[in-house]
Amino acid sequence: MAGWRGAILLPALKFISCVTDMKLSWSFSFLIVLIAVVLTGVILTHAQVRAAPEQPIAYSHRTHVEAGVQCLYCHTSALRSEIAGIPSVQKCMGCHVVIATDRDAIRTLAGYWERSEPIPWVRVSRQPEFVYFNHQAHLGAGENCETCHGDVGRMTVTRPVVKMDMGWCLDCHLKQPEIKVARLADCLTCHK
Amino acid sequence: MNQDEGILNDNALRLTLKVIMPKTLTRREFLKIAAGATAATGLAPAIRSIVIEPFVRPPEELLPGQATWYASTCRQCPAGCGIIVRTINGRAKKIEGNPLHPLNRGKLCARGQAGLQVLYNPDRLKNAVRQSGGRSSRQFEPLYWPEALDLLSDKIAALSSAERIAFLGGLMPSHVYRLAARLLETLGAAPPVIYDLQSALEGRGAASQLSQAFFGAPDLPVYDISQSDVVLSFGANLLETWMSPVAQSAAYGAMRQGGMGSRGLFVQFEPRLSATAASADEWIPVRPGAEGFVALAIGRIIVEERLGHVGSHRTQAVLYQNVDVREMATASDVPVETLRRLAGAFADADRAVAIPGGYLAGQRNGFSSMLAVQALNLVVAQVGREGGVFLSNPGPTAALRQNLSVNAFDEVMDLIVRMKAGEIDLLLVHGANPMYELPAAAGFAEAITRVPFVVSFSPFVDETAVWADLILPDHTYLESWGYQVPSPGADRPVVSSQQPVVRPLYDTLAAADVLLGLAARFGGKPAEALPWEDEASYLEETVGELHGSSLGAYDARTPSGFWALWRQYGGWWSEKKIRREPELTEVVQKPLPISDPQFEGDPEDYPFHLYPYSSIILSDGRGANLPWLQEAPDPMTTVQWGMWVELNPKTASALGVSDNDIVQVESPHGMLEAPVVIYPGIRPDVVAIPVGQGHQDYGRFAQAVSGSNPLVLVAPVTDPSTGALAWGATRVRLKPTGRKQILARLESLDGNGRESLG
Amino acid sequence: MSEPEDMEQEIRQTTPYDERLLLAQRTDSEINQAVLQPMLQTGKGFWVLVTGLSLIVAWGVYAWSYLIYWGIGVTGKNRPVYWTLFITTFVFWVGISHAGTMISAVLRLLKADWRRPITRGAEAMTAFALMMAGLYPLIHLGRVWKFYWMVPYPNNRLMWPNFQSPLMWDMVAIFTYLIGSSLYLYLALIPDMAMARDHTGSWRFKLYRVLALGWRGTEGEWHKLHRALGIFSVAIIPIFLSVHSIVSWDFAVTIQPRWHSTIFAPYFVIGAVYSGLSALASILVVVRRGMRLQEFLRAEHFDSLGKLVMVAGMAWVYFWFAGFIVEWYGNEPVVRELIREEVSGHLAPFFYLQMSANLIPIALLVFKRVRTTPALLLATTLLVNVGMFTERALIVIGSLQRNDLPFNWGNYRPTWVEISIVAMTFAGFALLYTLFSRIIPFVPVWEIKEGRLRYTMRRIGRLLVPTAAEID
Amino acid sequence: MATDANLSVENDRRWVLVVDLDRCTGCQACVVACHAENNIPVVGEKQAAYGRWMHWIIIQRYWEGEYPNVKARFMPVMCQQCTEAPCEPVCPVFATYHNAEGLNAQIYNRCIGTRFCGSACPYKVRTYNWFRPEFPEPLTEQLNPDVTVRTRGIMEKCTFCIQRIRRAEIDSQAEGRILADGEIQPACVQTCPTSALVFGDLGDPDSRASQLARSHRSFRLLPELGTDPGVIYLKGGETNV
Repeated sequence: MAGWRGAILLPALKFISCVTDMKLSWSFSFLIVLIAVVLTGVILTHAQVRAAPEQPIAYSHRTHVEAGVQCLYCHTSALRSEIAGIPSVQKCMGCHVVIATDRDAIRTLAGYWERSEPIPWVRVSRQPEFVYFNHQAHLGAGENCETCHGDVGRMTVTRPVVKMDMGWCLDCHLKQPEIKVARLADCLTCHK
Repeated sequence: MNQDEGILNDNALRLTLKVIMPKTLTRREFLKIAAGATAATGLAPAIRSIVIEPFVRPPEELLPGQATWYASTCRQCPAGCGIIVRTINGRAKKIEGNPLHPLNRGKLCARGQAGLQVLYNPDRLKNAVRQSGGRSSRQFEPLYWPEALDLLSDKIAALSSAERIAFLGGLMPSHVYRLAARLLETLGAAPPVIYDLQSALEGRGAASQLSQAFFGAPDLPVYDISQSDVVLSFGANLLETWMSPVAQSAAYGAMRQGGMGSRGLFVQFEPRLSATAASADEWIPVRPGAEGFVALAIGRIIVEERLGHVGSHRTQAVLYQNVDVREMATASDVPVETLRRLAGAFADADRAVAIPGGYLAGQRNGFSSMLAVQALNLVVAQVGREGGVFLSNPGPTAALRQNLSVNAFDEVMDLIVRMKAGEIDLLLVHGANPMYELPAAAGFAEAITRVPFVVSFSPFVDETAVWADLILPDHTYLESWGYQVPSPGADRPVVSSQQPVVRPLYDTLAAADVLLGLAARFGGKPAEALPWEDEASYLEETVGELHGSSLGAYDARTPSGFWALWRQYGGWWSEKKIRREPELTEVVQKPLPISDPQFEGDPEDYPFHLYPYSSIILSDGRGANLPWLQEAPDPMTTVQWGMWVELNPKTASALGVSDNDIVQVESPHGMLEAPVVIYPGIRPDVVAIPVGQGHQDYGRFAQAVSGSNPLVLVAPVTDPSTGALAWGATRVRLKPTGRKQILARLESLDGNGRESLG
Repeated sequence: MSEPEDMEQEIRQTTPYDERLLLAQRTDSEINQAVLQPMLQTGKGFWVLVTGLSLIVAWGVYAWSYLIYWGIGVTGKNRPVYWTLFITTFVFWVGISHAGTMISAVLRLLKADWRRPITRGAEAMTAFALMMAGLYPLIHLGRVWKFYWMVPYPNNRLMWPNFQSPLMWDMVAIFTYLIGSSLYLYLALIPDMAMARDHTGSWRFKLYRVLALGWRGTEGEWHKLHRALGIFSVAIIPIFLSVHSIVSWDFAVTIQPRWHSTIFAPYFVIGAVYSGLSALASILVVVRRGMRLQEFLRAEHFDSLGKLVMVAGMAWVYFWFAGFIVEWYGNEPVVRELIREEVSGHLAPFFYLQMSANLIPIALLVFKRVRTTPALLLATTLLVNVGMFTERALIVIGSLQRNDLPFNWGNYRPTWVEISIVAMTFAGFALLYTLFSRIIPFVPVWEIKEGRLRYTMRRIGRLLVPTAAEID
Repeated sequence: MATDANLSVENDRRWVLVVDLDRCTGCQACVVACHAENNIPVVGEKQAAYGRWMHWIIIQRYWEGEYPNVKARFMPVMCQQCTEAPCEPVCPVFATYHNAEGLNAQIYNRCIGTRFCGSACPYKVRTYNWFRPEFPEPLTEQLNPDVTVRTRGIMEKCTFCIQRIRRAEIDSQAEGRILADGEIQPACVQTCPTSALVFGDLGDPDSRASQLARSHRSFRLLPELGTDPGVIYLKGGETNV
């Protein structure tokens, strides 16, 4: 047995020895290439949470939550629809006709209102369009907003806190009670 | 109503009742879907920054991301089925049948489903235009609506006399027709002339004249297939395009497996085995134009052999006194024993109905044939009975069904003559495409050049619009208001309502508003006759007439409440069946006329009969610009995106052609070339060509197809007794060209139609 | 050409062991030179060839990028013919790859001495053919940029490839075979690398030094090498058998008529050996001319190779017939239809081509003259591969055109994209082989010497007696 | 094609589609409805002629007999949602698999386009995106947001309108009631003018679908292959005098 193991190992050992006894640059370049390949692989497969996007109006969730505004006051349809919904300009103006009218941000807002233009908000948390996500179902199952959106109430600039990828979804789905899991682990539940 | 038709789409139902379309909306209130673009790229990596634009003022009934269903009426054919449209974020996404509507009970046909692509068609006109480079230059210069209206009103004002105005209408919404008629009347011009190919092919005009003669009322009768045990259909492709296909299909389904125990007998008499005949139990290839003879023979047999359980044979005998069965048999090419067999079955059935179809109306002896067929219902006493034939009861809707029956082809010809003679200075065209829909030989192409100013209301640049100086694009039907009294109706009074399910995509204007605008500009009498400030208010007032009727399926205290419910339900109808017994007129006490069919073209040079049939997919070509319909295969030939010539295998082999060989079809009036489809179900002496392809204009999808319009072959002859276009009365000859064109078909020709290899 | 004649003479005058001794009067250094010379001096023809092949490969690469950009639609595939030339060529290349192991491993174990000069050529062929075959599973993907989903690696989606799928078996089998056979090739190469290292300079020296792994030729090294080779020859044979069986299961596991057959595995394997050996023969003939290796690759090699091809051919015919007879008696409607198409329908030309191209060579190879005349042998063996390619095309493309519902039948026309890509792999194979022949001693020198050692002349009394010694 | 009653129900629920051939008139309403509901691309004449059309449901038409005694029969064929689906085991990446409700699922974004399933399917009901789908503006507006728009290189097929099933289930959960029979209607079923199509749960013996499935007229396509399809056909009849 020793013999054949030797036969396999011998070439390997010889290889290493010859790498070492040669000019180091050669072996270094070899190693560097190797490392580079591995790193790029890692980076490509494991992207990071995106940074906070630039918004047309410097809106702060923090200010509003501290002022005691509930999530559902603005994102009304979260309980009844798959989309949580972004408040209409009308809704914003509902308060800001009187509140903080002198601030720049509010002036911009008023501008949109007067021109009766929609505000081009940039999406913060999103799913690719081959994914079916339903707020109603998740809130119905007793999840709360923070679970996915983080403590938005503390954010002056709203940014995504988790990378909403499939692993992250499954993480929670698989923790559910036995009877539910069969359903929650079915691809068709989330992929449309 | 048997159980399975009873299954309604609860979801749809709930939503229909929940939702009202706000009457007036401003552009900004609608959500722009930037995501639409990303959706189109499909499975795109989600690294683009997506902009979401919320409402400025949200319409109260709208829940973001949730479907909102609006009820309206399908305008893809004259039937007038009720539809509900699924809209999300202000965009129409899907059309479905209105489950409450008595006519179609939630069902819809292929053309109805494809309606979305009328709305979202990439080739729509985006605003009013005038042809800067002169007619048919296809150079369009946008106009602001006020300009456009001024231009038109000035034109009218400048006319020497109002008689010089002609209004050519096609598949028009009733209210537009009424407003147009009113306006023209006050101006002192002739009322609109209505012609559309679909109606011509299904013989609407002739059918209503038949009712007039037979029942003393112009309304189209309802043939109660669902309850019937024996259905004899004479050239009526009632499961495809004839009259009210969806309602009739539903009835057919009930007749087949309605759970009434008996599976009805369905016999189809026509020279070509249509999809309807494919569903029939028996297809009897009658010699073209001889369908009436079959009916006469059957009637004669019934009365002389005293078949069936109706004692009225003596009284009926008069109808058939000069009918000779043997003669008829030879003339119609149907063996006598077949006639006997069917006569027996027809007479013995408790409930039986004979249906005079569109192909009959397309013959020069059309009226007498139809009369003969209708008479059969009388002989077996099925008139006004369940499972027989009856007129639907107008109830309170009578007022709304102001005569919008299509005009006879003769009257169209008169108009053409006047145009040629230069007696017309202004031609307005709405909902019609005469350049395409009229037989080329009718000479409309020449006539239109003699008219100094032509205005089209078409939302698309169709063959006629190309010849218009001014195009005032109407909204498509999903963007516009209206109502329609379905004709033929259902077993109860029905009016379908039409409302915008999305706000207009482009800067188009409702034809009704154009008319009202004109009236306002003229002031005086016209303005008094058309006092409404817009289309909606006119409609609200008009349909208000129905408010308070005790029959209604719903009840509202206030007129505005009625107006709301009217839109939620998608119309007004009585909640229970009401029929009316038609009184019979003199015609049917005299011997029935026997007139031989005549054909254009000498049998020696033109050995074949031309049968231009309206395809279930494209109907009269109105659907040719909808990709979904072009892609959908023809049920019988499974051909997509194409136009072809159907030949009996014998004929083909005699001619030495096979599938995909291009042949030349020539009539005394014209010539076309098209690839052959070997068609086992057609008489050897008949050549069938589907209508609908061969558009020169009408958008990229219509023009993509290499086909031609069979109407270039059709002789502009009429049935003298109705003046209807005898589109089936032309003879043709065939010549192989030696060239080939591979048709796109689902079916593999190698498989040659076998179901299994076992 | 005068060649055949003198070969004939050789054959006539040499008895088995005389010819084994033919190299006896050569010194080792002479042999080394004879092998190294052709490698060192490259003529104009070589460069012309290389450029030509590279151009074809480049064009093929363009075609592939075009395919990736526009989608599979640019090929002639349609519904129901979802698999066409790509899979055909894939099967073909995997088939070709079977000769190498067949020759070196099997014959090594059988101690068939005539194998010695041709083993390396064969092993190289295996490696390169597999590389070409390995491209197709990628090329035929609709979304090749997602190919890594077929690789079993832990990921946060908790998704693994479906190991039920024959395509996964393919992946595993092919990569195992590729790794195995390249190691096998490399092991046998080490002593020759050392030899080359000692006889060359400049960059070749550097290269060979790395590749030779500091081989010194000690008794221990030789011992281990032989053991290793021994183990490998045994280990690789099951792989060699499994690979094409698995490829055949791509088809056999479906219920597509004509694919759904139990005999496919052995049938494909034997077909692979048939085409592989033929390919090897063709290549050897060409290389022998190109590199003037007449001295090493001699008539008896081609003779025995020819015999092998003939036998493989006969076996193939047997399996083909066995399969056919089952289809015939099974008399399944669709299969009947397919047979009709082949005998008299639109597949007939291909059917008759493949039949004649596969049967005629067997008859020809019966004649020693054919086996030993390079030109004739080349023609015959090429014919075999034409036949085998057509046969695969008929199985893959032909069968898919018909199925249980006649309504769904279809036909197929290849497009320039498919043809270019197929051409790319053929050119790529030739290119690799050509370059290889300039860098690696095409003839395994040490094996020759070893073979020579086994037979020496000893003087016993008056006469010289050939003696044989057992080495490994 | 003989009648076979052994319809399997693995879990307590299995969605099936009953097709009454006696009602089907080949009107193509289902075909267009399916296009509208499922964002199926339109391929145009050239591609269609080469067998690359993408209908999820097609109505096969078969001729019988010779003129004048010729008959034509219609046979709607869509994904048969087999329990023993030949397409499932061959997919190397689980893009197609069988779910607990007896659906033969197709996960578009997982598909890498080997087309192995297409070759394996005996009914040839799977269609492939040969090119990028084209929706000239503003036809993009008609796209159903509940269904992914597939890009090139992806296999697709009838899903029994999974988006409608999913929505109905979520709605019923939200309203705390059990799904009623006939509440879920795939686009084709919803529109079929003659009600030839009936969708329902085979697990529920009282559902209309399973009642019809038990009818003496019922048969399934290519039963000899043992795929146990979830689409049940009811033979057409004939009335003679």
